[in-house]
Amino acid sequence: MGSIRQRLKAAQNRPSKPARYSAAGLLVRGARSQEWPRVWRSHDLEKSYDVVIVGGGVHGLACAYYLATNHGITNVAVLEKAYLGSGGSGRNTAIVRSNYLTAEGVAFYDRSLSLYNTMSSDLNMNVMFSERGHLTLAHTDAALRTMRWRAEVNKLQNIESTVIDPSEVKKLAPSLDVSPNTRYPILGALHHPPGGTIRHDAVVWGYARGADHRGIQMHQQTEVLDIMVEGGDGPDGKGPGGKVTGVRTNRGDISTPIVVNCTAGWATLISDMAGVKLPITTHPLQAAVTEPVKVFLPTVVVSGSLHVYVSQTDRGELVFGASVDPYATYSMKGSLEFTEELAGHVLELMPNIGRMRLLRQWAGLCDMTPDYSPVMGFTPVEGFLCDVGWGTYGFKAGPVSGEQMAEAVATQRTPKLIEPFKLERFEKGTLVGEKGAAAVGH
Amino acid sequence: MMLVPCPHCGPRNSTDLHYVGESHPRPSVNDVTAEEWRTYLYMRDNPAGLLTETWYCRSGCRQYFTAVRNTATNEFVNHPLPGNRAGAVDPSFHYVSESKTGSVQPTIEGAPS
Amino acid sequence: MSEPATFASPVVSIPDFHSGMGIAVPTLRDESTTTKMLVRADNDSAVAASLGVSFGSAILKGGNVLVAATRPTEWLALGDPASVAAVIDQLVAVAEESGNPNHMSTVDLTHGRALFRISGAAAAKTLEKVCSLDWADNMMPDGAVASASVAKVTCDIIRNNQYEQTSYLIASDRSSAQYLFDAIIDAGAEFDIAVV
Amino acid sequence: MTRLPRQPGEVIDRSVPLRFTWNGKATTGFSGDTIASALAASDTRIFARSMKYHRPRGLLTADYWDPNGFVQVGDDPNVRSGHRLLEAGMEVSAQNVWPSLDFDIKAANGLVGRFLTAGFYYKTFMKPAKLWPTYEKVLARFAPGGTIDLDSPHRYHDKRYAHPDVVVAGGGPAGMAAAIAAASVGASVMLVEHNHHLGGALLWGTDVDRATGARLAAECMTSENIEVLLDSTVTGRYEDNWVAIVQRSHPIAVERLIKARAKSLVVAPGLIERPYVFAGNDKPGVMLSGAVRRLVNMYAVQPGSRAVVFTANDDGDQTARDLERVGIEVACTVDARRGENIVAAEGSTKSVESVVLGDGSSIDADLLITAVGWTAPTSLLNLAGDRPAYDPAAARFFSSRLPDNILVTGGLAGDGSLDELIEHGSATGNLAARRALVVAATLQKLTTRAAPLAGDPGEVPADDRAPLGRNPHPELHRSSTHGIVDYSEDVSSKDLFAAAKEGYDSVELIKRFTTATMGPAQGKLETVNTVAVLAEARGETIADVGTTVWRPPYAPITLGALGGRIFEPVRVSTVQSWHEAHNATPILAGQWIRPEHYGDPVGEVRNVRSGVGIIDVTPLGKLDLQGPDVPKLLNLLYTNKWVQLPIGGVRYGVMCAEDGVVMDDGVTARLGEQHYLMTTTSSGAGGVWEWAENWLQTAHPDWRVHVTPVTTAYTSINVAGPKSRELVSRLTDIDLDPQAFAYMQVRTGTVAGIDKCVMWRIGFTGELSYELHVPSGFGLHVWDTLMDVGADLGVAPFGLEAQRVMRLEKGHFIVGQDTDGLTKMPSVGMNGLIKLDKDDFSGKVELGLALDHTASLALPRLVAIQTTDPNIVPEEASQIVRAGTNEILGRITSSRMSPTLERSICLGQVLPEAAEPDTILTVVMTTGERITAKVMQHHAHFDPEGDRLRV
Repeated sequence: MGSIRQRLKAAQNRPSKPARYSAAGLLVRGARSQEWPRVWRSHDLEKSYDVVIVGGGVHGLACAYYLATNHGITNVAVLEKAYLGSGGSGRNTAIVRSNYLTAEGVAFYDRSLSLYNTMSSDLNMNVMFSERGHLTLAHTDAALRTMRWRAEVNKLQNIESTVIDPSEVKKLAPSLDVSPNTRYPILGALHHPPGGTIRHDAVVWGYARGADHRGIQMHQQTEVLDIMVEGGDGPDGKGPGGKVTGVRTNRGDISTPIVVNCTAGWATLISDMAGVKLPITTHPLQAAVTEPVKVFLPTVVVSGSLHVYVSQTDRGELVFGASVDPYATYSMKGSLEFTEELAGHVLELMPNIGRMRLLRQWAGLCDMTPDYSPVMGFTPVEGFLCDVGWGTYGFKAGPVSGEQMAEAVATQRTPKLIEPFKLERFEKGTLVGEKGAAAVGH
Repeated sequence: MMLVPCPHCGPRNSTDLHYVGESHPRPSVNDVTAEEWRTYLYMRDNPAGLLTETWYCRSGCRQYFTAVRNTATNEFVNHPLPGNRAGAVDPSFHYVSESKTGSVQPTIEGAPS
Repeated sequence: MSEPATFASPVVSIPDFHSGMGIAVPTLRDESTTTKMLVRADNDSAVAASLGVSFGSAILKGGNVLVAATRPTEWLALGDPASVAAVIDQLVAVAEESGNPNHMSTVDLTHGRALFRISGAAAAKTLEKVCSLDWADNMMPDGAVASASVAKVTCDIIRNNQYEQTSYLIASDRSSAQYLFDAIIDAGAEFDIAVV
Repeated sequence: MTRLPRQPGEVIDRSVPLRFTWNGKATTGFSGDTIASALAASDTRIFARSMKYHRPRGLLTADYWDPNGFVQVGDDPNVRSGHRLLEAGMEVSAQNVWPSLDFDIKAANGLVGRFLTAGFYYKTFMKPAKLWPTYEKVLARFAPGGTIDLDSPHRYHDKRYAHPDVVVAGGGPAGMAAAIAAASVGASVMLVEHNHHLGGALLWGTDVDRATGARLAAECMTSENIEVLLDSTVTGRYEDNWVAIVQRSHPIAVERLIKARAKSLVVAPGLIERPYVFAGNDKPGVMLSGAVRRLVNMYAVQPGSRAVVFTANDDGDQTARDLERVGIEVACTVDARRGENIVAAEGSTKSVESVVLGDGSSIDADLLITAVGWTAPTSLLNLAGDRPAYDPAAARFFSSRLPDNILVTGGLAGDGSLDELIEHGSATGNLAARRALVVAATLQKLTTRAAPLAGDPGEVPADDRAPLGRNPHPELHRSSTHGIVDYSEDVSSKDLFAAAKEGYDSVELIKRFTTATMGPAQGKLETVNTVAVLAEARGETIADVGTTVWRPPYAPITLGALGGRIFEPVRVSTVQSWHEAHNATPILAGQWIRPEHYGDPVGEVRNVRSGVGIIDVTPLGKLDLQGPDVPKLLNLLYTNKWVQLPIGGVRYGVMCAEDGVVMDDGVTARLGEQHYLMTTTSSGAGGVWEWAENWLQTAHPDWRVHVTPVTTAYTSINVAGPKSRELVSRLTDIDLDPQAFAYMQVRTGTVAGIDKCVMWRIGFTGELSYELHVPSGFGLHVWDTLMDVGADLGVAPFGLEAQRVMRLEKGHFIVGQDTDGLTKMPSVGMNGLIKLDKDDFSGKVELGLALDHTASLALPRLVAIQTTDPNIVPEEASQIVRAGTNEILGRITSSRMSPTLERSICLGQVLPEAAEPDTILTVVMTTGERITAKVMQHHAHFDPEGDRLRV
């Protein structure tokens, strides 16, 4: 451990002079027809790094960014097999909130939300955080009870979260049918004013730009083929008891003492390379968007019973999501039945928008765990850390996960905020209770 | 919509079935350690390749069966067997899914092919 | 005491609608009062052999009992009470004779299932609006038995032509019967479905 | 523009004029017109304004994909005016204009366009942070698109399934030939044409083209094996050729979704003409050759008076000939094949006035037509995993790898004369059919219920088609000037250059950063030019850059069509009609509709406690279990022991999942030597059945047990209250003497004249009660009889709410309410029911670990709780905290005012430290107020000894 920490401390910091984004900058450059500098640079792969982060999505990039900003560790490579943000980071429905069910969950996501709140100025990139409020509808007494449970837990942690009645729901989202005679009557909702949406790609680019300015290298089109581990119990010296020595990629080998796995749906494929078993299965999560119409839905609406969530972008498109596909697969082909169920359920909620047209559907891969909570921190292989198991919550947790994982890497200790999410909990049988609220999704 | 080869009904739409998940032999409950038991309960192989898994033909014959599917292509590679027995990969398995006849591998766009 | 008890059908309301009653018009009939006896036995048992029909097919037994193999190890016998009872008695005798009566059991589902009959040239066209099965003659020939979702209710379906006319029997859980009846009528409205 | 004299290929019916309004102004068109052609014929030149700069826009393609042709029709937003047929009385208006089409305030954006580069919003509006919501509202004003009318009725939509041998996507010459060829070898074919007529490009072609098209179309329409679907689109091709077809014109539904399991899919959508990028390319009057030929030949509309034609292919040449034929002056034909070029369209913002050519000369014209090549709409192929490859010689993409069940023909496959295209289509249809018949035979062979297959399905036929050639075509994407690349999104080639230089230099990144190709046409017009400009910026070729992935649907589909007729099954008991007639307040419980109460739940409780009440508990899950090994199964499913249950006995049990979490509970009765009846919770009925089958089929296939769900075979009626014995005794032959029929026993017999009833003595309510399970066909009769014969006893129905109150008085937990997804069995206070000395049962290992002293200490406990102030009822889910802090110790899971005890009663989950009897708890009310409450000795608030049950 000592050697790792010393190396991390000795990490060089290579600041660069970034061009600040601002209205004035737009005017000046516009007037002079001057170009903006590259948002991030490309590099040759070096022989060794202090830290290698696998996965160039929000989690990996945030981890890199906070390693540099909070801990001065910059000899870091982020390896991305496609382009930055090509996985779940660019495929999610960009909803953020902190109204979780468990105290652990609330504390964690609240930190994430506060990082999102100041992100535009922190990263000097407008991530267009739209704090438009978040409604989780209840169609049954049981769901209403769960909403109240969440609200009460939230209130005790000073999170704005209240259960409201159908007439208040109608005021916040006039397009919803709150009449009592529908198949799924809206009996009330959990209202979470701080929740909202954000421009997911901007979060990716903002972290990448910030990391680049601080000397961290992002390598796109760089696929990890193997992780070198010595001294472990398993075949080839991998597995528990082993120690990470390097990474093999399609662009060459790298030696490194620390590998952080931030690969969401591909998490087990990467952890298999180190000989670490995970309680994760990969399921696609599909989403869809309609053609734009003039804005009529001012808030985020979620219905757990109907497995749907919807928000309207500033461009006027409705963005929809649902629950993960029923069977494990790495295929992201998407399905017709997803759009059928989705449309049927949306029309139960908003019967008057049948004329809107679905424009595009897509899928991302989710890393589902048995308790709908992540697997974070150290593993039985020294130097191999995980930030995975996010399921459908990964985007919301991006900033705080990066921050906490960076702290874990830098201090070689598990930060308190992620203590409940350690891999060991599965062996001990102490699962996190977020499962209680899992049925209500986003 | 994927066609799933039910050993009793024949090919069925995947929405007719319920996916149970990865098949693992259940340890003997009387001499298992906590660690072994929880590995059985929670840990998964989750390969991007051949996966032995259990399905339940919910809208059809209501039978459980064990199939082997390539999770990268969603191709079934043998005639599933009833119950929890898994058959070996059968190269002569003649099935109607297209992945059998084409060599289409899923990739993420923008990734090196 | 109230009125003498009569079997109450699960279909309590028949929607008021106009029907053209043309020759190609599909017809829907509520046959829920039919006696429905479920027989369970191993596939390799003497009972199964005596039933003479395996999963996916139906045959007529004893002249007027339709025996449909609705699942591996499961058969549904449909008919009038006496005829069904006769068939069951005969099976019980076969089971006892085989020396392994434990291999057979029966459950009376007369009250547990609704039974509809949809007939006519456009019956399949109506059903393809509510069910994903392939209704082509080679895929669902006369005597074929399938289980499938019909308007999201899992049903046993038997192709059982009558008078050389295409006809299907649909058995569902009793509690969903009214919903299912309405859903089929709505699907068939396009073809002027008639309730008979 | 005005209407030309009658054209030989026109599809309008001049004898049927149709009146409609355009922005409120009365206008007229003809039957057969599209909205766009009718508007164009009535001199409309500006159809819309662009999204960002609000520049006036006119028709570009005059078809479905026209990015400038979006209009609002009544309450229908984003209608494709180039596609939608005109109807009498339509109220058509322009979208995205304020205050009007001709005078648009937001057009001022155009003046500051140089500052509003793509993605500008990422770089500004950050400070002051407080103002971002205001900025956001302003940005939202620029949202394009029409308006949703929230009072618009929900229209009738429909769906159907289909199982054709061959689906042909596209009714042009190759598609029609494919359909005819497939049908001729006996395949069933669905021919799907996006437009309103079969024929594709032949419709606006030469006399020979039209004659050939008409002949093929007639053959398709009359073939018995071909179902022709017009104004319909194959919107997606999903796994195993699950093909989605949207039928836009259908007599019974606004839109109908067809889900077809195609054995072969023939993809023949033709090609989509591509715009050219140059300065002024979005001025009204700049049109693609296809637009002009459609307008002139199909709709007899004069698109301008003096034209410049920039052509790189036969279509451009033919356009010039068409114009000359109808007397429109062609001022100049600029031929790209001779190296000629155009560099700018000049004029006012509202119209082209002149065209600047590559040599610097300028020609006056009000119409500039470009014919620079095509985009191959490979969307359906992408969905099958294809990665189209770019052929620079032909200047377009071609498919590279496809599964056998997809075949490509027509322009997507290559070029050729009309005869060659038809021949290729024919060969494709034939191959598709032969392959389909192999798949059909395979399906038939594999499907158990199907007719036996004579012979073997055979091998999938190899592709024996002679391939189409590829005509050389110049690569024309951008001139030397910058212009619009994505019309819908207002993205220019300059924006793309800037974005690429800034580092958004892969096709996916540039798409995300600039939003190019993200608009309603989803790249049909824009993708190739976007890729070309990016390649240029990177100094690479189009092949190097590659293309973006087309995502479904191929064309947008309404939510109504996707939702279809919504199937939401509901379940009711036989007694439901009685409940409705007696003013029961319904409650939805899963699929079940049940009576919550009949007006006075408190009165209902009192009536049961003091007299007798009846409740319809039909949804209670019931499983018939038969066979010699039933006790083994019960031992496995429940945590307690079942081997010695006598005939006539009833026992309670809890089921746990393998992780020890409580999943269901209920009672099981032994009716006979090998015959048992199990009850489950209402919501657990399906799950427990599948759980039992799972164990039997996968773990113990040798056990002889038959499980049959009989939930609705019985109408279940619980008769509860001190007078229940009196009531039931009046209509049964079963001996109700407490010695003969004790608590937790079962009997079968006659009730109200109905044979084969099952009756057991249990007591969820805590009162003497008999639960009757009556064959459902007679359920209403028995219910009526109970009400009749019990009138003098004061019998009254009670609903779910009264039952909930009474079970809470008795401290019975409800799975899923008082337990949650992590509640292991030791938490519910029933450790006595966990029998670890059994050989095996579900959850045994985890429960063994949980019962271990240290582990069990950490588990929360379910306890009965009473508030200090008996009049305060904390809401369910109120939190229990450590006094003076916000540290959560537990929560109230159930609470009610008890009419029997006349005080508030609760159940709650608390940590072990707060679970001891008499512990004083702090409960946080939902108002924030903190109250105190006490942990009780027993779960039961009322009659903890159960004396009332056993009388």
